[in-house]
Amino acid sequence: MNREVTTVMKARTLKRHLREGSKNILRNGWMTFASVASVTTTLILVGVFLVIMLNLNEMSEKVEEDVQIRAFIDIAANQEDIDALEKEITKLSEISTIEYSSKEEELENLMSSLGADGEAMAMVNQDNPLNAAFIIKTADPMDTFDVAKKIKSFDHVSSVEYGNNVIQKLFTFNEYARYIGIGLIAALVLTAAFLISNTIKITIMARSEEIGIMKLVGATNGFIRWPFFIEGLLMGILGSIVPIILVIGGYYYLYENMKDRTFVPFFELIPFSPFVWQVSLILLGIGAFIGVWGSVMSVRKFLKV
Amino acid sequence: MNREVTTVMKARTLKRHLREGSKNILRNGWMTFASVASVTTTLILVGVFLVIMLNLNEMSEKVEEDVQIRAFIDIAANQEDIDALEKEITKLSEISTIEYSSKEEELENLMSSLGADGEAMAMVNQDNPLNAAFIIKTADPMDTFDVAKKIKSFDHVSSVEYGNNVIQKLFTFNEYARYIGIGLIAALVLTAAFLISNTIKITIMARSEEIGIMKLVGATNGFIRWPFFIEGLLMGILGSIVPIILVIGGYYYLYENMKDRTFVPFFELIPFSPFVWQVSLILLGIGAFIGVWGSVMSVRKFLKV
Amino acid sequence: MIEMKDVQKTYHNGVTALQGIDIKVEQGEFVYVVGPSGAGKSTFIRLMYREVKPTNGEVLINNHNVAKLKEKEIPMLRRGIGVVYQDFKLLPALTVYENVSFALEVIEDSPKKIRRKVMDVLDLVNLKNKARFKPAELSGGEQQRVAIARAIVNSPKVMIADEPTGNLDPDTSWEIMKIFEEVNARGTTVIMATHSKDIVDTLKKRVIAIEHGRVVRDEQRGDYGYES
Amino acid sequence: MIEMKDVQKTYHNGVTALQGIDIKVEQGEFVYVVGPSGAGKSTFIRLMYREVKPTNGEVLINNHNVAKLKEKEIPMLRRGIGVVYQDFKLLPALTVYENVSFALEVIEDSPKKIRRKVMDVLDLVNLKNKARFKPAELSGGEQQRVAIARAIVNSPKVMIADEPTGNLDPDTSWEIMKIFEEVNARGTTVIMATHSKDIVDTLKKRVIAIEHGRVVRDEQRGDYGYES
Ligand SMILES: Nc1ncnc2c1ncn2[C@@H]1O[C@H](COP(=O)(O)OP(=O)(O)OP(=O)(O)O)[C@@H](O)[C@H]1O
Ligand SMILES: Nc1ncnc2c1ncn2[C@@H]1O[C@H](COP(=O)(O)OP(=O)(O)OP(=O)(O)O)[C@@H](O)[C@H]1O
Ligand SMILES: [Mg+2]
Ligand SMILES: [Mg+2]
Repeated sequence: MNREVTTVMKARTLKRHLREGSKNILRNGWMTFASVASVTTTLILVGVFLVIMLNLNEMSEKVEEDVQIRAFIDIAANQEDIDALEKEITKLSEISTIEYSSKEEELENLMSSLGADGEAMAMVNQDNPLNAAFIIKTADPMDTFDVAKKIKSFDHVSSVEYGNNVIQKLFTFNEYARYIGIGLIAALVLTAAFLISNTIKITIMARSEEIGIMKLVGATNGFIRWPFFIEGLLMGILGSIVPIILVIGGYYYLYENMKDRTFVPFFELIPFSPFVWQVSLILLGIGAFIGVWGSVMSVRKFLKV
Repeated sequence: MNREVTTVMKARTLKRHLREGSKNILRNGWMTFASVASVTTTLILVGVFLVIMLNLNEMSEKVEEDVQIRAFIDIAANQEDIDALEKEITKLSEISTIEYSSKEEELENLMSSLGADGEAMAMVNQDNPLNAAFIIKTADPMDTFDVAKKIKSFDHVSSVEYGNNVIQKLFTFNEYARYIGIGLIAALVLTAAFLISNTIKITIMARSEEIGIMKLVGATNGFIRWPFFIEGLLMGILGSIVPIILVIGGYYYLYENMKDRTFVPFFELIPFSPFVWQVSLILLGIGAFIGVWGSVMSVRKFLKV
Repeated sequence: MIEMKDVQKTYHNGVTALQGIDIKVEQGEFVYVVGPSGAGKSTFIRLMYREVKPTNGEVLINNHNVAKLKEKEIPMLRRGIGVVYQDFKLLPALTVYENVSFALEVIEDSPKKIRRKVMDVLDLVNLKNKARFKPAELSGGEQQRVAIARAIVNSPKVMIADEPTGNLDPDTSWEIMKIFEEVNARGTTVIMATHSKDIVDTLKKRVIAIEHGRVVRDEQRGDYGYES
Repeated sequence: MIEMKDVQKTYHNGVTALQGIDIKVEQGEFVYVVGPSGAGKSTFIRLMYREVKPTNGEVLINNHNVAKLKEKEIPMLRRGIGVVYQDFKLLPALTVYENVSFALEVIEDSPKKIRRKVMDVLDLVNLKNKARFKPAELSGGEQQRVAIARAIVNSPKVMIADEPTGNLDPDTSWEIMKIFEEVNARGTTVIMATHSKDIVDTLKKRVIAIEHGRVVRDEQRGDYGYES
C-alpha cells in the first residue's frame, strides 16, 4: 500500500487530462472568461507596443544610417596627399564606405541644402571658397564620433563634420528613446506576465478547495497539475487570438495606407510580411507560456495539502 | 412583514460597514494581496508612462517653440515698404513675436550656423548676397505652416523659410509621436482599469456563495455592497502606494542627476514639484476609482440571487 | 399564515421536486416534514423564504404572494424567518460570533443589544467558548448548532429547520428540540424537516409526509410512520 | 492493521481534539465510533488517511507510520482507503458520474472498467438516474449517497465513513448499512462514526466511544450507550 505512485503516465490518462483540461475551460465559464479577457487585454497592449517600438527602432536606425562624416581636405594638399589620406582612412575597421567629393560638388551640395540662401549665393560660384572632402560612413552609426575624432588627427584634414547640430541631437535623442523603448517593452512583457499569472492564480485560488478534495481522493500532484497545465495553455492561446487578429489587421491597414504617402522621409513602416507573423508568434508564445506558467505555478501552492 | 427596507442608514451601520470592509482586506488575505498586486503593477506601468510621455511632450513642445519663420524681404523694397509689411504681418492673429534682421545680421547668422563652411565664406563678406528678413514666431507652433504660406503671398516678401529640413521632419515626427503617446496613455489607463476591475471581479466571484448566503439571511443589496465598496477603495489606495513612492523616488533621482547635465539642449525634465504630486494624485485617483468601480460593479452581478 | 395553493416546483434541469401541494400552517404551529431522501422536503421549505420560486401555484405568507414580492421586499420577508439550512450555509470568513451577529447587524440592532443576544444564544447551543472560531475549525455538529443559533437569534415569527439534528448526537438533539419547543411556546411557528423517527414519535406534533413531490399524509400529533 | 499509539492531536488554534489514544483495528473489522458532538470522532478518523497529522504519538497503517510518509506516498495510502466525509467533499464542477469516476481515473483504470464500476455503484446507492447531475442539483441525502458511492467504487481495503447516514431517512440508512455490511463481508475494514443509536444498537459491532478527546469505551458487540 505504501509504494510510491509510478510516474510514467498511461496514454489514456494523458487523454483524460486533455479532456479534463478542455472541459474545465467550460466548467469554470465565468472565471475562464475573466482570465482570458485579462490575457487578451494585456497582449493587445504588448502587441501594439511591440509594433510601435520595433518600427520606431527601425526608423531611428535609418536616420542614423544617414549620418555621414565629412572630412574636409586641406586646400594645400596635392593629389598624392589625397590618395594617401584615402588609404589611411580606408584602413579604419569601422568604415563602411568612403567617397570623394570635389570643391565644386561641395558647393553645389551646400547651395541645394541652403535653399533660398543658396540661390542668392549662386553668384559667388566663381569664388568657390570651399574645400574638397571625403564623405565617410561607418558600419555602425554609433562609431561615428570615434571615427570622426581619429580622422581629424590625420594629415591634410582641415576639419571634420558629422551631420549638423540637429541631427546630432536627434542622434542622442534616438539613442535614449531606444533604450527607453526597450525598457518599456521589457517592463510591459513582465507586467503582462505578472498580471496574467496573477489572474490565473486567483481563479485557481478559488478552486483550492477542489484541489484539496482531489488530493484526499488519492490524486497525485502530477495528476492534478496536468489538466491545469492544459487549461492554462488553452487560456493563453485563446487569449492571444484577438490580439493577433488586431495586430495583423491593424498593421495591414496602416501599412497599406502609409506606403504611398512617404510625407516624412524616414517615416517608413517595416514591410508587412514577415514582420506581423513574427510579432504574432511572439504574442502567441507569451500567451501560451504565461498561461501555462501561471496555472502550474499557482497550482503548486495548493498541492501542499 | 412585507414593508420595504428603509434606505436611510444608521450611523452605526455605516461604522459597521467601514469595519467590515477593512476586515475583509485581512480576511481574504491571499485574494486581497493578489488584487492589490495587480493594481500596483498596473499603476507602476501607468505611472512610468505618464512621466515619460508628459516629459517627451514637454520636450517636443520646447523644440517646436524654437521653430521660427524667416520671411526674406525683397532687395528692391524701401523702408516704407518694410514698415507696411511689418504691420501687415503683425495683424495676423497667430503671431506672437516679430523681429527685424538686417542683411548683415543674416550673413553673420548664416556663417555661424555653417561652422567650417561659414569661416571659409568670411572672405565674401563684402559681397553680401543675402536679404534682410523678419523673424516671426507663432503663438502655437502648429500654425507655423499656415502663417508661412500667408506671409509668402504678401508684397515685398521674396521668400519664406521655416526651420531647416531636419527640424521640419522632427516636427512632423513629434506630432505623430505625441498622438501615439496620448493614444498609448489612454489605452494603458483603460487597460489598467479593465485589468484591475477584472481581478477584483474574480476575487468577488470566488465569494459569490457568501453573497448568496448574506442575501438569504436577510441582507439588503445596499448592506452587502457597502463593505465591498470600502474594500475596493482600500485596495485601490493600497495598490497605489508603491507606484506613487516609485514615481516620486525615481523621478527625484532622475531629476537630480539630469538637471546639471544638459548635454542635449532640449532634453530637460519637467521640474520635480508640483509635477510628481500631480502624477501621484492621478495614480491615487485611478487606483481608488477603479478599485471602487471594479468591486461595486462585480458585486452587482451577484446581488441578483 | 403560511399557505400553499396547488404549488408545483420544477427545477431548471427538468426535475419536478414538488407538485399539487396544498397546505396551510397557522401561526404558532409546530410541524414536522418527513419523507424519504429526495422526496422534496427541502424544496418545500425553500419556497417559504423564496430561495426558490414556485413554477405554478401560490405561496402565501401572511396573505402576501411570495412569488410576487418586489426585489426590495425580499430581505424583509427573510428577516422574519429564521432558517437552519441543511448544509448550514455559514460564512466561512467570519467567526462563530460574527456569523450569528450578522443576522442582527442586518436589522441594524444596536451593538450592545447585538452583543447580549448573540452571547445568550451561543450559550443556549453550548458554543460560548467557541465564539471566536471560524466554521472550518468546528466539528460538524458544532457548525450545525451555529446555524441554529443564527436562525433563532432575532426571535423570528417563523422558524424553519432543515434536518437540524442530522449531525448531532441524541443528547444534543434533545437539547436542541427543547430549544425549538421553547421558541414555539413563545408563539413562533416552527417547521422542521427531519429524518429522526425518535424525535417525531416522541415529541408528537403535526406531521406532513412528502413522497415523490406530493403530500401523502398530514396528521396532527402524527408519527414518523416509516418502518425501520 | 490500523494502530494508534498514544496519539494526541492539538489543532493550530490550540484545541486538543484527541489525547492518549491507543487503539488497534484488525483487517476486516467493523467499528462504530460514537460520542457526543465535538468529542473528536472526525479527528480520530482524519488521522487514518492523513488529512491531519498527529501532534504526538504514532498512527500506523500496515505498520507504516502515516506521519512519516513521504509526500509521494500519500496518494497511495489514500487510494487504499475509501472515505465518506461528514461534509461530503464532492467536486462541485463535476457531475455525479464524474465525481465517482474520479476515484478510478486516479488509479488509471481503463475507461471501460471505469464506466462499468461507476454505473454499478450508482445503481447500488440508487442514483443511476441522476448520474449527469451536478452536486448542487441534488438533495442532501442524494449528495451523501454520491459520497458513499465514491468511497466504495474502487473496492478499498479500508472504508471510513463519517456520519454517513446523517442526511438519510431510516429506510435509506438501512440500505446503506446493508451495503457497508457487504463491503465488510468481502474483507474490507469498516470504520464508521455515527450518531445513530438505532443502527449501533441493532447491527451490533465493535463500538469505540470517544468523549472529550479520549476513548472512554471500547467494546465488541457494544451498544450506542447514551441515553436518549
Ligand atoms: N437546485 C436544484 N436544482 C435541480 N434539482 C434539484 C435542486 N435541488 C433539489 N433538486 C432535486 O429535487 C428533488 C427534491 O430535492 P429536495 O432537496 O427537496 O429533497 P429532500 O426531500 O430535501 O431530500 P433529503 O432528505 O435528501 O434532503 C431531488 O430529486 C433533487 O435531485
Ligand atoms: N480544522 C480544525 N481546526 C481547529 N479545530 C478543529 C478543527 N476540526 C475540529 N476542531 C475541533 O476539534 C474538536 C473535535 O472535532 P471533531 O470534528 O473531531 O468532532 P466530532 O466528534 O467529529 O464532532 P461531530 O459529531 O459534531 O462531528 C472540536 O472541538 C472542534 O472544535
Ligand atoms: Mg433536504
Ligand atoms: Mg464529526
